[in-house]
Amino acid sequence: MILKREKIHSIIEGLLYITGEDGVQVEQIHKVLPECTRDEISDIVEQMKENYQTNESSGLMITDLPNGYRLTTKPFMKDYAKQFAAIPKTAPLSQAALETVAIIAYKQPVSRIDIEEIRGVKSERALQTLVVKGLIKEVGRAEGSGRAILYGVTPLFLDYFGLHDLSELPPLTEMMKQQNEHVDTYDLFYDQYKETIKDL
Amino acid sequence: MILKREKIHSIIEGLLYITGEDGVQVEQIHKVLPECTRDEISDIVEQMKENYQTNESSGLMITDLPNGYRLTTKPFMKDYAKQFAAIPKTAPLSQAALETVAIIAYKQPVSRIDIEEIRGVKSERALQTLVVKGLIKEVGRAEGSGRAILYGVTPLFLDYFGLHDLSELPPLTEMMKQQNEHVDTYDLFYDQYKETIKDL
Amino acid sequence: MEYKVKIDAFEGPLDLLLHLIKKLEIDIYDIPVAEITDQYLDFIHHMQKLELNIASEYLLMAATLIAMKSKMLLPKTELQSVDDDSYEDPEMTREALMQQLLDYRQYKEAAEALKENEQGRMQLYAKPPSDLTAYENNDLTSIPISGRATVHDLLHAFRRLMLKNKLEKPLNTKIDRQVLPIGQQMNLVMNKLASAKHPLSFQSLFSYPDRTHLIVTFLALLELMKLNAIQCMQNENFDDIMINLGEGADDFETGENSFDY
Repeated sequence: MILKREKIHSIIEGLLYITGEDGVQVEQIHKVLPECTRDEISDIVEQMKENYQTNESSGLMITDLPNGYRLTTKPFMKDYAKQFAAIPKTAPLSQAALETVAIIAYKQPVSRIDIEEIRGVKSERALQTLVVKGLIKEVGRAEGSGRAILYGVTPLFLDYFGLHDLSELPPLTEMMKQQNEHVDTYDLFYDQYKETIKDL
Repeated sequence: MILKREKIHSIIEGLLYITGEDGVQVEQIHKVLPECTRDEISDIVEQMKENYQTNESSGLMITDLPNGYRLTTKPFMKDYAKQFAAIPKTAPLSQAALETVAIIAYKQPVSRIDIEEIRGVKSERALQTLVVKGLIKEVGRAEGSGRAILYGVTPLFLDYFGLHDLSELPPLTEMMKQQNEHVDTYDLFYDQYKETIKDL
Repeated sequence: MEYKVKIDAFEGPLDLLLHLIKKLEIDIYDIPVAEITDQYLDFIHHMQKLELNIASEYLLMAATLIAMKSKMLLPKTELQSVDDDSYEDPEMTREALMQQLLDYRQYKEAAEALKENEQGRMQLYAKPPSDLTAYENNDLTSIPISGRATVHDLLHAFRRLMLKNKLEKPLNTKIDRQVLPIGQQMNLVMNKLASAKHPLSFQSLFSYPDRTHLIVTFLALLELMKLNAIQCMQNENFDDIMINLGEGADDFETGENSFDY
């Protein structure tokens, strides 16, 4: 049986509604609609995403999840939606937790000692917070006598920061290069400046 | 009306979505959109109802509640919802089962009534699932007339969650400390909440 | 240099150094050790004068900087011979510090990018998932090995539950009567209402931002309502509740210890 495109739209919308906050995996949609390939499903959802986005009468939008999608309210809705939310948002992460999780995301698997070396401060509490929030987890033990715990990020990390997968993290080396360029321009000015001073 | 009609549509749609199965009262919408009278709101929702109903690409519809409205899936979605629910879960325990077993692990021995009080919803099915899976078992009966069944976790629970013994359960104190950091309006309830945790 | 910034605004000595480097417009690739050391110590010193708690990491960095600065001030000939193990080339230390600062800076910037993501994500709301347990028809006895829930899932579930609960649980808490007796608080409310001679808003009675105080005041209001000493009115849902003296107000005994809880 071949379903009409409209019907497929409506079924996916229904599933997005049912799953709400949890979101729905492409794989799950495929199980419910075996006549559509995973690629067709992704195409249709991208189309629906576009429709929601451009429809000014709609307060909803589709956001990405690792391997899936979730129906949420549009950002402008936050002031209206907040008071009705059944699951309150938790407080944003502290600067310490953000720095720690950033290091883990880029350097995983990584031990507490490695993290503390980079940050230059104790990071035990930040690590605990991140474990409790489910953003990082123990992924193994280091070789050697200490057998230090190694940490890595969880799928919830991606969800929390609205990333499809880890490749969406801004590349660090790029950032380094940018910094170098920036400093170089600065240096150039500085050298000229020194020249000027010398000439005086 | 200062807001455009599309904007009002979108805000109401957002509210209908966020409140889900509970639905939203006309009065609540009016509170959020004081520039619209209750009659104007009802008119707009009737219009939206019509739009959903005639839109074949949508799996959703608006139904009436006493003094309010609720967004639900269209009747045809029932079959697909069933199919979706029948998909074996990648995470084998449902959120309901996880919450229930968490309460039992921290609070055992504990009765169904106690669990339902904490969760705020019926938990019979979740308990049944957990008993069948062998993660919890009857560990005794409460004193008093009711002689309610008391539940506790099994050795399989420890095995399943990769614990040596119950003392390895993550301490709840760290979690509470974090929540203490949140400066929110519910602080008034925090003490009571802490009491609950202490008793666990 | 001004010291408007407190030390707890920094994530550690590296963060503080980056701040000073930016502020003094120093080239991070060519850090003037003497200058940065002076500025760093100056900052720490001021913080100490303000009796702020300085974590040991900051003092350790101060020591490193001082050691580096003093070695650099010494003429090369007076330095110990290079094959002495305890000798540390100050240039090497400076190089290492620079590398550490660069490393830290890139993660600090990554953290800032993540913070933006977090803020964006926090603006989006979704409904709780619908309950489909009635439709679930799995083989309940089987527990798949792959994709098992973890202790973290367990803790996460519990935490979510408690957050939800926090919104829904009725007020019910133990009050230490030594701290703030309810009777006293009831008198206070009655006196406020009597002297105001007009209804007061519910919120205005909770002006004191102390948790115990809030709870005791709330319990006092409940008790007064029960005694008909006050009346509560609310015109519409979500409107502020207005509180006025009730029919039983005249019978209300205003002795300090009329109510012993």
